[in-house]
Amino acid sequence: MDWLGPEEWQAVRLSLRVAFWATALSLPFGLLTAYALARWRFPGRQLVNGLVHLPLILPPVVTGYLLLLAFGARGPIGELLGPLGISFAFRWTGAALAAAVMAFPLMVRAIRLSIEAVDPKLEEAAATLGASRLWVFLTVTLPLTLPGILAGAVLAFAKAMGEFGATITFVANIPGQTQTVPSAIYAFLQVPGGESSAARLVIVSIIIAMAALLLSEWLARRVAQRVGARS
Amino acid sequence: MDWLGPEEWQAVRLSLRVAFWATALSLPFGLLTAYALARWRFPGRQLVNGLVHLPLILPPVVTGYLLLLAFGARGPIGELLGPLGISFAFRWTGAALAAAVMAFPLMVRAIRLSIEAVDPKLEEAAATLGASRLWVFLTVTLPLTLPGILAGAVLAFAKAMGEFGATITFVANIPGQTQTVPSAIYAFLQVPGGESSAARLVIVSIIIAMAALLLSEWLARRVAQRVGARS
Amino acid sequence: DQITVFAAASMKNALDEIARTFEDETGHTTTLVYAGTAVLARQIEQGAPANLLVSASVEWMDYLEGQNLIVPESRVVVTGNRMVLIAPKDQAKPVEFNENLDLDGLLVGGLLAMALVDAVPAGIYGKAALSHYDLWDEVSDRVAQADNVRAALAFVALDQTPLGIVYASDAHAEPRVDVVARIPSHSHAPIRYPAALVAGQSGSGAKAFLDFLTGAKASGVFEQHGFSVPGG
Amino acid sequence: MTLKVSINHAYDGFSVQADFEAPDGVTVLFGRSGSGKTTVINAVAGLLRPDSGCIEIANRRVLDSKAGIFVPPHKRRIGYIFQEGRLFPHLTVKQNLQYGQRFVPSGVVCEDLDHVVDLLGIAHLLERQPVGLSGGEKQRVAIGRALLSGPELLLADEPLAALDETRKSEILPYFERLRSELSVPILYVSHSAAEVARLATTVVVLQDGRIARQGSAAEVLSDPTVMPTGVRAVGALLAATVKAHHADGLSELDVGGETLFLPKVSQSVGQSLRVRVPAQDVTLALTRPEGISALNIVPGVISQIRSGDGPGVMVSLETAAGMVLARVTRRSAGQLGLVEGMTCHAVIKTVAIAPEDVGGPAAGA
Amino acid sequence: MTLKVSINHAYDGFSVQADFEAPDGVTVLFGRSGSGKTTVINAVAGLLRPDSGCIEIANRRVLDSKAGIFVPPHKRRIGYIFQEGRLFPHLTVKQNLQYGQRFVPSGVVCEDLDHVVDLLGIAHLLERQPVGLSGGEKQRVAIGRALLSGPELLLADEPLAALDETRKSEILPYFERLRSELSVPILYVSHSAAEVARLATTVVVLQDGRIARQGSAAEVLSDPTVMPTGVRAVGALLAATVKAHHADGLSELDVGGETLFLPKVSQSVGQSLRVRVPAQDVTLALTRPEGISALNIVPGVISQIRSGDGPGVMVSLETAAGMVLARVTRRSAGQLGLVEGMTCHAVIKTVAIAPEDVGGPAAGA
Ligand SMILES: Nc1ncnc2c1ncn2[C@@H]1O[C@H](COP(=O)(O)OP(=O)(O)OP(=O)(O)O)[C@@H](O)[C@H]1O
Ligand SMILES: Nc1ncnc2c1ncn2[C@@H]1O[C@H](COP(=O)(O)OP(=O)(O)OP(=O)(O)O)[C@@H](O)[C@H]1O
Ligand code: MOO
Ligand SMILES: [Mg+2]
Ligand SMILES: [Mg+2]
Repeated sequence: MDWLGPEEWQAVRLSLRVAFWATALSLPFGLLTAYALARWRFPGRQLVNGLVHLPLILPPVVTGYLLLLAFGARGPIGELLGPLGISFAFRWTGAALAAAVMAFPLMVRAIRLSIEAVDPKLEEAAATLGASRLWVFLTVTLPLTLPGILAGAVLAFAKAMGEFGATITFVANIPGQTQTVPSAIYAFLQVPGGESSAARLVIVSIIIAMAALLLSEWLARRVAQRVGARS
Repeated sequence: MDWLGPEEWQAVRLSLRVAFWATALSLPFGLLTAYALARWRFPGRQLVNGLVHLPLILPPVVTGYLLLLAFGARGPIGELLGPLGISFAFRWTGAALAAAVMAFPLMVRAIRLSIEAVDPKLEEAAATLGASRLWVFLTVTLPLTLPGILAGAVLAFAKAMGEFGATITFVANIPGQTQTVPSAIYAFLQVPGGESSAARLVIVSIIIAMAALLLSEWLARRVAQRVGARS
Repeated sequence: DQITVFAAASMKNALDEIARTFEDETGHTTTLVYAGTAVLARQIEQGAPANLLVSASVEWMDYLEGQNLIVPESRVVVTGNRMVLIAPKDQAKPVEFNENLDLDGLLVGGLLAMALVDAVPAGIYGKAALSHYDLWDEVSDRVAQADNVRAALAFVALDQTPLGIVYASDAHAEPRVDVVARIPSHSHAPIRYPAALVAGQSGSGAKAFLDFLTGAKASGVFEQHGFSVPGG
Repeated sequence: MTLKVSINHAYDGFSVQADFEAPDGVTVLFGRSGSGKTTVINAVAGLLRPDSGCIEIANRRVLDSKAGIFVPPHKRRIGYIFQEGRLFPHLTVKQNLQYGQRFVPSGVVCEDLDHVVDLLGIAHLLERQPVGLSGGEKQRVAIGRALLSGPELLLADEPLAALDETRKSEILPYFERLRSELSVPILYVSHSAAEVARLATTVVVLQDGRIARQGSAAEVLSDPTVMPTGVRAVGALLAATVKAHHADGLSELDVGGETLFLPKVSQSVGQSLRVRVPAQDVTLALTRPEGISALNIVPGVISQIRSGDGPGVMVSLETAAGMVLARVTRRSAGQLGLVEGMTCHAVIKTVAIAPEDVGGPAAGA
Repeated sequence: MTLKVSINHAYDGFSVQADFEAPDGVTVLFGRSGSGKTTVINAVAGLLRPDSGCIEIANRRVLDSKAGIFVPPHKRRIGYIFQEGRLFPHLTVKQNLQYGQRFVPSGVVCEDLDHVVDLLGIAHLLERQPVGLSGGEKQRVAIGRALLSGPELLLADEPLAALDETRKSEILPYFERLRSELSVPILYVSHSAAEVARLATTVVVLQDGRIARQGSAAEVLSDPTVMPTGVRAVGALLAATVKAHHADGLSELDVGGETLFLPKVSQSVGQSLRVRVPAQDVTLALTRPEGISALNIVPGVISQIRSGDGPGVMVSLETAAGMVLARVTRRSAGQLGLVEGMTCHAVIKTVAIAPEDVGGPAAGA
């Protein structure tokens, strides 16, 4: 398609990469958090629950600013990870981190609900067959939760594709590195005559997100069929 | 508390009002949409599903811009509603509309999942007792969905409290009318040294959103108890 | 060299053009990063990989200088701007912007679009000008404040508000608005866009770009985009 | 006719084609698992829209595929008792009971809550939530809920199947009371001969989606060729009247002039009841046996001897008490030289008659 | 001893205090609903941590509240068959069966998949998902799954309760085969006398959370005072050997020298089996009745006459076939002048012995 310039294509590719990794890497944490919130009763549970929801509650700019303070090159966590070769500051990894944090509450919510729907009796049955808690989780809870995980992941992906406020505040808007589609749209909207360029990018993001959504609904239905609704 | 100035208090009150009405007024539509997506098979269902998710996918600024185009004083819907005395442009009602739109996907997701969890056999039973579809919905589906509705509502409320990009793009920032807490925070962050004022407002929004979250978890647990999990 | 320039978002059109010319002439490559000045300043404070900052705000540049985050000697003003009062195209006749301005009459119940009046430079200048002519108190509760001056422009361009106060450069580029008054520049602090090398990141390329920005070619481009050379 | 059904419905690989009319009283749809009972009853309820057909409830046409009529379930004025109760978990027992009341068309005289609560013995449960109820209690509430919706027809799909024996015998009497004390006709799905014996006015036997037989309970139960649950369920259904209750715990019944002793029955003297005598519990003797513990010995004439595939033959004996069936081994029949027309005695062990085989007065029987 | 249990556990308003040892073979935990059976078996499985107590499985101490030992379920080496199957819906039947295999400690010789599949007759189901299986098929897969996890003890909590009669008689033989063909001991919860009769080596009777009785199946079944499901379930358990199968569909059994004819049994000639003769199906006669259709007439001496509250008395008859119980009315007993020490004849109707009362060879019995 020649109606997107090379820089715009770059933004699309980057957004996809950012959203993919944001989703993929936050999934294990999302699962763990959702499982803990759904199944464990520990002191501070409500605190964790609240923390997870924070990025939903706060204006994205604030989240981005807090990320900048914590994970920036001069931030405490940034300085800790720096020597390990892990750097988020002003790199696409940082955009992924910002997107992951912003999408985290959505992911956890969706997964948590589907974990709560898994019958603990099946988990008990697995235990009597010799499966340790971890195995039970991996072989019973996890597969039965798959539709919810899928839903959570695609929600997170969609959110990650659209995230802007936290990303630009945390890692700026560096073409080819941190300029995602939403930041590109933002940049276009900042200049006169940029609306049509912005509109083209908007359409691209809609197409991608819709495709992800449809794919996930289809996958969820297939999984649900295989797993057998209400069996 | 004297550590918030009168204008900040005003923003807090306004944010609460905006979030409350955004949640309350979008709830019926959220319910209807969730029910339709969960229970009806109609052509264009995936389209509706996609549309509902749009505000999640698009950068908020874009959503705000589109709202401005549609509901602004010169927009097609705005011109339609104007004569009826309904105006969103630059009024707190517009802030509520923007917040509602942005929160809508979260609300619908949560409610839809809990509707899908209601056993259709109970709905059948109600029909054999003489209840029309509407009555079945009101007396069986709805009460059994209550925990999910609560969850959806509080999620929407939290999101509405934090919404900024779409709101300011749509209805700007008019102190006392459309200056919500997030726009106030944003304004503080634009000037050097504004961080501490911003931080105070951030803390206030966290407290409010957390309270809402805890309240909803507590309510959901009570409802779930009354309704009897897995009965 | 590879030069990363952090620049105020509202300068995108002009700077993109200048950077292209610069690249063609020197063989350096530039990466332009646009965002609100506040965001950029904070990021530089956190070690952003910027060689150069072009700010829309004198205040933020002062702040960075105070933190020793820029090279003070390199600080220059690259261009300037004026404030204008605008209206949707063909809806208002030109007026004089002074203490006799009948804002009420012009607004006919509508709102005045501006950038955030206490936070964003364009808003701060505009508010200063209104105050200067004792017009501020009269309209203060009828100002629709956008998060950036572009959004304020959009309100007027989309005919949502009958009036707006924006930079001349913005009005210049937006065909859907008319300038109904130029705001006398003495009514507010001078509008300047300071640029400086970022401390510890200043290569020769960055220095060259900074020089280029103050050069005649750049001034021409700025002027084409409605910016006005300081003092001019 | 209370109910006229004539439907066709095809699933993947299974089709139901049922055509029957049900008079007042209790009509039992009888058939083994998978024979299509639920399909039929759901079509009557309107929960399933059959491919084609015609259904009339109390002279109202609720389905007519040709005329394009399909009355939705909530307008059919039925009460449906499901196998699993399906109580509303968010309502108390009382609210569950009252659920259908608000939908009763005005002008319809409907059962009274207190009366139904009394009838079903659930007064002590009214304020409880369904979650804590036992299976039997749940079913009683479900019955009450269906009754109170003012139905013109009660449907019940194996309402006792999920219950254990004790609970079953707890609930069965309530259905008997419905039959005798209320005027609502009932369509009752079951695969239990005991339930048919106690409840049925009419039995409709379904086999592989087709109606195999329709008739009175006594006719169907005594016919080994249609009994869906096998030959062990075949038995005679005798109409009896209570003559006396004795101090030793026995009740004396009059069955067509013959006397039958049973463990104490719940009916009072003078009341009529029906007793199912399973064929396998009847021993035949050529002469009246003496010195034997069985109290009930009824003479009769062999009217038919049918043999099936197994080691047994089914002997029908015309007695004063009515037709009595005895299932004996082919070997015995040979040894005793049983032939049609021969006179012999049916020996019925008093304690072998299970309580679930002794039912309330047979309406219309 | 395969299993030693000694636990205390208190719920709100109900407490269980159970103390028993189970030898090899099948131990049936017998008791009515709510007596605490599930509580005990869950404690053995480790799904419930009782307030206090001590449990040993195959000489491994899996619970010792004093020593603070609590081995979690997955390390107890048990196989648990639940009432509702609890198959994993996302796995095929084969994957369900294999689920536990990977957790079998190395070195443990474990059942072979093919053998178990054969034993349970589920070869044709292997590739299917559990959703489409019938209740009986589900339970067979659940049994196989438990077996293949290499358990040192099989637990089963009313594995047949959710099934109808036909399915029940389909599954029972598989448990018998487990008992006779495999060496795994079984703890089996039930409230059905027929299941006890067919399966139990040892019976532990639970009443209100306490052990009311422990003994062999024959002892417990013949004791009306502990039979949790009431007097109608009481009966004698006879150990028999197949003598011949006859062409007319009858099998001839030798029971301590006496001959018993039953509808054809599945065991082959020479094999031993047990037959439950329900007391209510036995008629007593003072002299050997002639000209009667019952084929089985066993003489014996009355060893005991017990009367309960009802109209019946329980008569124990010492016969060559073993102790036979007859439940007759008090009136008959009086009329016949039955007293202890008297000789009389038990008349057992051939067809009255239900198939579910005829079981495989009694291990250890
Ligand atoms: N929705 C369906 N899709 C396909 N086949 C179906 C469906 N519902 C029922 N069947 C098939 O139709 C046949 C009759 O089912 P139905 O439920 O009416 O039987 P039933 O007599 O009620 O059986 P049961 O005693 O087990 O409840 C069965 O073979 C069943 O598998
Ligand atoms: N989690 C619990 N909390 C409180 N009471 C319980 C709990 N589980 C069981 N009980 C009570 O303990 C008693 C014994 O229950 P248990 O499930 O062990 O009985 P059971 O013999 O298995 O009964 P059934 O035959 O109905 O399965 C019952 O009265 C029951 O109500
Ligand atoms: O370019 Mo600005 O920082 O929006 O005035
Ligand atoms: Mg059915
Ligand atoms: Mg139990």
